[in-house]
Amino acid sequence: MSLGLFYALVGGGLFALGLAGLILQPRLLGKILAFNILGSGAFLVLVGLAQRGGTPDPVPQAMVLTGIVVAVAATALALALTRRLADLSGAAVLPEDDARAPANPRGPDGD
Amino acid sequence: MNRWASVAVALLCAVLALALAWAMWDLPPAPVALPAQVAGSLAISGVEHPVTAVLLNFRGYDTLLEVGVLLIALLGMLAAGATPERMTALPPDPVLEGLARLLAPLMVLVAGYLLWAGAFRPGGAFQAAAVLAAAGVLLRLAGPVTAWTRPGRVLRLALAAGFVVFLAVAVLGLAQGAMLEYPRAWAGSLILAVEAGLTVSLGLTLAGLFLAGPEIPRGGPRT
Amino acid sequence: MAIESVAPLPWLVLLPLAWATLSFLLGPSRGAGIAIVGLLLQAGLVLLLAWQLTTMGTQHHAVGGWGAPLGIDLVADGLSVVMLLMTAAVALPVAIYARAWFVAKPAGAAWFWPLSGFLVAALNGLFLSADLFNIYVTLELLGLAAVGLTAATGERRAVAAAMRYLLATLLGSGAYLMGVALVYGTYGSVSLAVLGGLVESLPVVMLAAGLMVAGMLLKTALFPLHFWLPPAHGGAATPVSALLSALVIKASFYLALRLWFGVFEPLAAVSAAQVLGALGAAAVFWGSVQALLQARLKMLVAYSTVAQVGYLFLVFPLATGTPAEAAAGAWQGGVLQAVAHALAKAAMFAAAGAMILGAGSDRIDRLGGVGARLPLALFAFGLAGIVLMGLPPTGGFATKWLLLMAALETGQWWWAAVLVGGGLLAAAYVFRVLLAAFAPVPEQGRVTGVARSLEWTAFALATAGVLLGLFAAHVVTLLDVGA
Amino acid sequence: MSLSPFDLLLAVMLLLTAWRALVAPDPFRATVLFIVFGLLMALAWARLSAPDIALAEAAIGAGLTGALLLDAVGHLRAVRRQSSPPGGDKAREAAK
Repeated sequence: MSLGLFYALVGGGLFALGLAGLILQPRLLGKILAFNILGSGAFLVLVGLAQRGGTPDPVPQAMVLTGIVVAVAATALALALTRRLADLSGAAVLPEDDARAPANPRGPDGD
Repeated sequence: MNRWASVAVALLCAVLALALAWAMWDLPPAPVALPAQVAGSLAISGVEHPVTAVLLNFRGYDTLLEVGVLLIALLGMLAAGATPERMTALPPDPVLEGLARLLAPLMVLVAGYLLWAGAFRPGGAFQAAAVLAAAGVLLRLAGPVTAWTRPGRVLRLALAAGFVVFLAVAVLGLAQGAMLEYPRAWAGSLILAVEAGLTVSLGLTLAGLFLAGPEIPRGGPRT
Repeated sequence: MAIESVAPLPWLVLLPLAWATLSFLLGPSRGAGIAIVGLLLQAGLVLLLAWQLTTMGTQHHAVGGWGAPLGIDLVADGLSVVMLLMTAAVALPVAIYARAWFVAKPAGAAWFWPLSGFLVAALNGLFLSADLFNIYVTLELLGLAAVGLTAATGERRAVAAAMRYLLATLLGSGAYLMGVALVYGTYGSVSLAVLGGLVESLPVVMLAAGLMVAGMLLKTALFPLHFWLPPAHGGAATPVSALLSALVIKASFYLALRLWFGVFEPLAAVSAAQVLGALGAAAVFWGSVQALLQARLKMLVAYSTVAQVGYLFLVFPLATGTPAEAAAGAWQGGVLQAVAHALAKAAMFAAAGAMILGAGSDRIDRLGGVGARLPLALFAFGLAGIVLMGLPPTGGFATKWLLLMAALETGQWWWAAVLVGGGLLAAAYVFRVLLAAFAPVPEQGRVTGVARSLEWTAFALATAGVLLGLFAAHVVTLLDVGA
Repeated sequence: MSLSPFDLLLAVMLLLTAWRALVAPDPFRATVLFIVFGLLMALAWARLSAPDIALAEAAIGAGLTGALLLDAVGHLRAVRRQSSPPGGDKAREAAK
């Protein structure tokens, strides 16, 4: 097995792990970590699979650099919203019972 | 979510991981070989380092939009609003402050080096900006820099400068025939100009992601 | 400069980026004027592009002069241009509306203009891009701008809605990115043009297509992945609600359509298309019933979006593996539905905002007296409702007619039942609002007047939704360019 | 470059830290584990002959994201301490 393919497989595992975390983690901070792990998994697949033949490929490498910056931007926004939510409601989970989301078929605000 | 639903989700994710592994196993070589094309056009790209060439020339358009993503993340944070009355300077910490005052200029120097090195070896605007941002975060933690909710005119200009330079270069390219098309002779200098602008603005924006929040709690609850 | 030398494709991205940056430099709450000027210019550019398309066919622009697969290509075919027209037609009136809205209700005004400029740039960029990774970047730009706008009022409800929206949109683009990674690994390119000749039915490509389409379903809020939409669209400032419901969800729908009937066509399975159609049908009924049950006006309108998204997905069973003529009709009907809903829903949110402002409450049972005091806003709401019901001669009728014909031609009568039933339910929730608004003023309440431009822009958008029915043939002709 | 025992170890560590960061009950611990994960990712990038990404991952992925996360954890703790007295306005609002 080539080095590239090996890390691509690890990336697949991280992606699945992040996906499970994003859905199952009730805490917002946990969801944000899970999103970052999911993203790292996709990045590893992008570079690893492209380099499975052994030659470094600058194109996916540049794409991952772009992706890392996008991920940190999204993380910062998510954390700012989490803090704002905690300031307003005193809790770092989504209000009402939809911390169980995203399987919850009904939005909140049914009042 | 109840226990069974959680187990089902976990199982489905495990199946996904296995499916990914199975699908990636034993693929034939890709029919398009971009590394060769990158190498072929590297000489006329204006830089010697292939990743920088892709990032700022071949796929510079991605990078332009990505700088936009950073800027709107900051705008979104400002828009969601940090409660203004929390916006005070941190109590000074003499040890940390001394360290920060020593380290910050050093970090700016490192950022400059990374920026310059990016043209021919690993490094470039993003790495340099990250180091600049780290300096900003350090200064924030140490006390001298205060958090901000509403950036003033000068700060706004500095935040947008990199994006404005990049946009201007994109428009300039239209005169050559295509958006972001660099004139051959000027490609190297234009890319360096874009990168310099980006380093300052991205560094500030990345630091801003940190500074735009409410103040950092230190030592128990505040009023 | 001669008009032929203006290249609309790059300017459609650069122009909104420029006014967004400019309004950011001007400072908080500034920039309405340049935004409106920018959107006017944008409308001109799109019309120019539409003209170029009808006379010269599909338009290309190789960014950086490199050309795919090394560089990124912008391509405008019929579908892209119809989406661009939709964006311009909605964004300009909403900008005029927003300018008056934020005078009356400043909450969320501070960074509205730069954020919406980036939002429009992301939409245009997405509709024009012919590169899977570049599309990922535009998706993130769009998603984060939309989330920032949602959270901008700073209220607990809005911030919670924005957070849920952010997680959904990040999960959607994460799945999409994984798909891009698999595609690049398999073929060594992310250019749609290059991939078009290469894609075949490999397990890895099936997985990539599944992840990308699933990500787009989440972003389009197709039932049962719609949980994030009603609080976000119902809780944001009203001009933002209009932009989100009319345009942002259409971007991911467009991408699903582009992928399914474009590069991934060799793998499109009839069974998967039937599942999408079934989810669409469920969305129509679930969303409509929820809309009927809502106590708040904006939540009703938001649930109506959940229902209307359902119709969009009827395209998949009607145009996958069906005879070419029926498939073409279904495809046209689906795209027209995206446009008709964009105009009508922007009108409906705009009208609802004016009515809420006048009544001083967003509870439907407190709307009494609105009919007498704000007749134009209520009329706009009713007109938009008629478009959503699909009555002739509106744009809604044209889309339902095309979809209905396709359903009957392909012998899939059950989708026809969804179209008719959904129309009746839409009528029910629209009449519920109209009845409430014609009720007398409640004891303590009184309805105040609102800025005229709030009512007029709502009316203009609703009228455009009606007129779309009369000009449907032109839109369909445009849509066929390069298809 | 071919697969070495180091790669196997790195892969196991990556998956393990990611897993532990996701299941850790304490947010601070989860964040520290995530920063370790980011540094391990930087090593993986170096192994994949991607020094640019390794630099960016260490500086941005682990460094800046880590700082942001730690900052948020501290803030959330302070908020919880502030709103913990029973019957506080915020607690009541949250329970609504």
